[in-house]
Amino acid sequence: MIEFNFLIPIEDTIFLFSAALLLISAVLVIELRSHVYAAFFLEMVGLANAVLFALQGLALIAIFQLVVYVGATVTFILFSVLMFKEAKPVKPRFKLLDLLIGAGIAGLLAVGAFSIYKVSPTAGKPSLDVTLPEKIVSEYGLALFLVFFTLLTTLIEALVLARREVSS
Amino acid sequence: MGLLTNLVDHLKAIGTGLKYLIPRRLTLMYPEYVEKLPEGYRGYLRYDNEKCIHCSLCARICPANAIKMYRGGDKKLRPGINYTRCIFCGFCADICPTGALEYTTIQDIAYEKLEDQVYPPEKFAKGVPQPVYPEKPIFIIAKVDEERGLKYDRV
Amino acid sequence: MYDLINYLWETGLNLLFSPEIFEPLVFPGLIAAFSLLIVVIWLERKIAAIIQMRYGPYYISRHTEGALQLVADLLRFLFSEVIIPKSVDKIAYVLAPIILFAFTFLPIVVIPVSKDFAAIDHEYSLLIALALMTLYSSFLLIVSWASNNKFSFIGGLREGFLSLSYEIPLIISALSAAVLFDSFNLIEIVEKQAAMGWGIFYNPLAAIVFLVVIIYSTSRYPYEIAEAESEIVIGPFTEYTGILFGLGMGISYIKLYSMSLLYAVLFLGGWEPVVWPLNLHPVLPGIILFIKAFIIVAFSVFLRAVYPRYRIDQALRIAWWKLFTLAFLSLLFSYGIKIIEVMG
Amino acid sequence: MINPYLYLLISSVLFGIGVYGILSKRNMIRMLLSAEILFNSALLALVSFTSYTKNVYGYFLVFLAVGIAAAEVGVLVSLAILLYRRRGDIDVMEVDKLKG
Repeated sequence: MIEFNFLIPIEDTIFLFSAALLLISAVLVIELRSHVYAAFFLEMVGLANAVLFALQGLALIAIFQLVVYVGATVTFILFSVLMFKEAKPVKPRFKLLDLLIGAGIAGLLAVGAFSIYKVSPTAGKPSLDVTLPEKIVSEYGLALFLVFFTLLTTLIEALVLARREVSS
Repeated sequence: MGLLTNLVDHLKAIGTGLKYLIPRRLTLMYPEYVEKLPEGYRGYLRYDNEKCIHCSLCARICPANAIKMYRGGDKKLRPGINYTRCIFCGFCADICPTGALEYTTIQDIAYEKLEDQVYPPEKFAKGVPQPVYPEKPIFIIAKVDEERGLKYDRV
Repeated sequence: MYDLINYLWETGLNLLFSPEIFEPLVFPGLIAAFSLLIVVIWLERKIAAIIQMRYGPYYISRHTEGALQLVADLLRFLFSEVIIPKSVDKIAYVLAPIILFAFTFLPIVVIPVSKDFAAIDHEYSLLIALALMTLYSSFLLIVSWASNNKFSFIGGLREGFLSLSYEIPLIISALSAAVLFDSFNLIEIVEKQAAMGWGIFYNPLAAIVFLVVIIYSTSRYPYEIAEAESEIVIGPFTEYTGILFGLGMGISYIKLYSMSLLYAVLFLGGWEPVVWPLNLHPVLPGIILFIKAFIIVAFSVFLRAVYPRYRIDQALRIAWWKLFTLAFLSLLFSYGIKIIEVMG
Repeated sequence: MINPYLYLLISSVLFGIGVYGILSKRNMIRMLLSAEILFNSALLALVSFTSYTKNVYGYFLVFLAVGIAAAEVGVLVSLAILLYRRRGDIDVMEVDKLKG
């Protein structure tokens, strides 16, 4: 094994890259005309988000996000969107107000987060990642069961809804 | 228990596949090996100009309209054949009252152009076209075998 | 001057043989995968031909029964023109198969070759491999949509249906192996198997389910529904030509290869047993892993000659009723074994 | 080590984008996608807080959130499919005309 001495800080590069991917894909999700592309870029949002989770040291959450959210949920959305016809072109509305509202909320959140959050870099990775599986099974078994139950019931609900034939 | 019998069935299918994994090929490697066809095979037709009595029965019986009668220089009707239409049913050879039309066992002939396959009476009478092989082929005969179904023997 | 060359040579060699470079690029990564691709596609055609009493590929390199057929095919793919039809979505049409190929390839990087030789040695490496495998279907959907062709679209929708149903048994049966060996780390799982015995003997149910899911998800024969040749040409890759089509044809085989590697690690004892000539270098045990994976791959392609194709509703019913329940049962089975171990 | 505040900043910007999307679009699918962006931003904030405080409860919250979101998406998409089947259109401004 040899040690790599990177000239560029690798972690910062990954962070910048995935943050840029996240924000650009989010804008594309909203602004692209094609629904399929929008769903695809939602997948990119989920992917970049998972990378950001992993960067913060929460590998298990990142994997869970990748499997459940990106792998299953967004694929399901993409799959369903493929079945719709392409949207007919709508005439552009006046959207500056919405833009201002969005920007205002974002600013408020950022300022609020800044005031709550005492900016002091923490050192080291969280060590609780190792104990998590045991803790889930031992202490939060009921919650886990409830999540599975909810998932299953909503899945069945979704299937029933989608299967129902149009009566008229 | 349906699941268990299902599994057994799948295993049986895979076992059958494994059993056939020993090479016992039926395919003929064609240009190197050529099958010698048995008597009575309905291949390309041989036309005998001398025996023909110009009755045009062959053209009438032909179900694919492959045979057409041409009036030659001697004002007599003679058959010509179009092999793009011929279905090699052999009706013409069967109905021919004098045996001027006969089957041959030749069947593997390649043409460059579609027009080459039309045989007016003069060309038809010249004889059957012969197949061309890239090298000298090994002739073999197909035989029915009790175990394998089909077997090839060298001539 | 000589010193400089020597230094560069040594660092270069070190860099090449460091796991981070060697594993994705050479073995079991790109080069090994490509050579396996060439051998396996030839083997698939040859096995199907032999079972159906034919010859199969023969005329290119007659002395080796046409083993170089796929090299010739690959050359033809490389040099034939890539035609981009007018009606396709050009960016997605060109980029999606390439990205799909890259994503199909990624899980191999996580899979360790031996105890001291892994590109990524993470405590959740099994889960990372599974998570990367689940990304396959959405890119395939994009590929099928971008072609703007009836057949590729139907193929993509079929793959979507199948992927929603095979992912759950895949993850659960892999997790039951993780429960059995009490670890998510692939290296640790193999170490435990070296001590206890192979996973397939402890939990045959999970092994069977995982094997069926491998065949299911890489569209090998009884489940060759997404690229059913006789119904929808070649599924999502109908509109593709040239090297892009070559990529598309290889993708399912690469996926088969990566899943087979995972199967060998989880259930067939990975690179164990490490005998004499193999312990000289940490890469060498990978040969055993490769052989085990190759057997799985060869078995999967052999099924082409055995089975006809399921209809999509039959395949979905199998996935949701049988595989799903069997996967859950295998998870319970693993927990049972753990309980017996703790008690005894 | 990246300043943890950066993650929150990204999350806020993402939330703003999501709000803009949900306000400006009238297509149901597009609104659903915007809502998913909102969900992603909330998740990112939750994760960065968890990573900062190293509190194990944050983990469970994130797990539950991802799981429930997956379920919710299933229901919403099938509602959209149902709507599409009935009306041949997925414009939310037209839904109030739905009868029967």
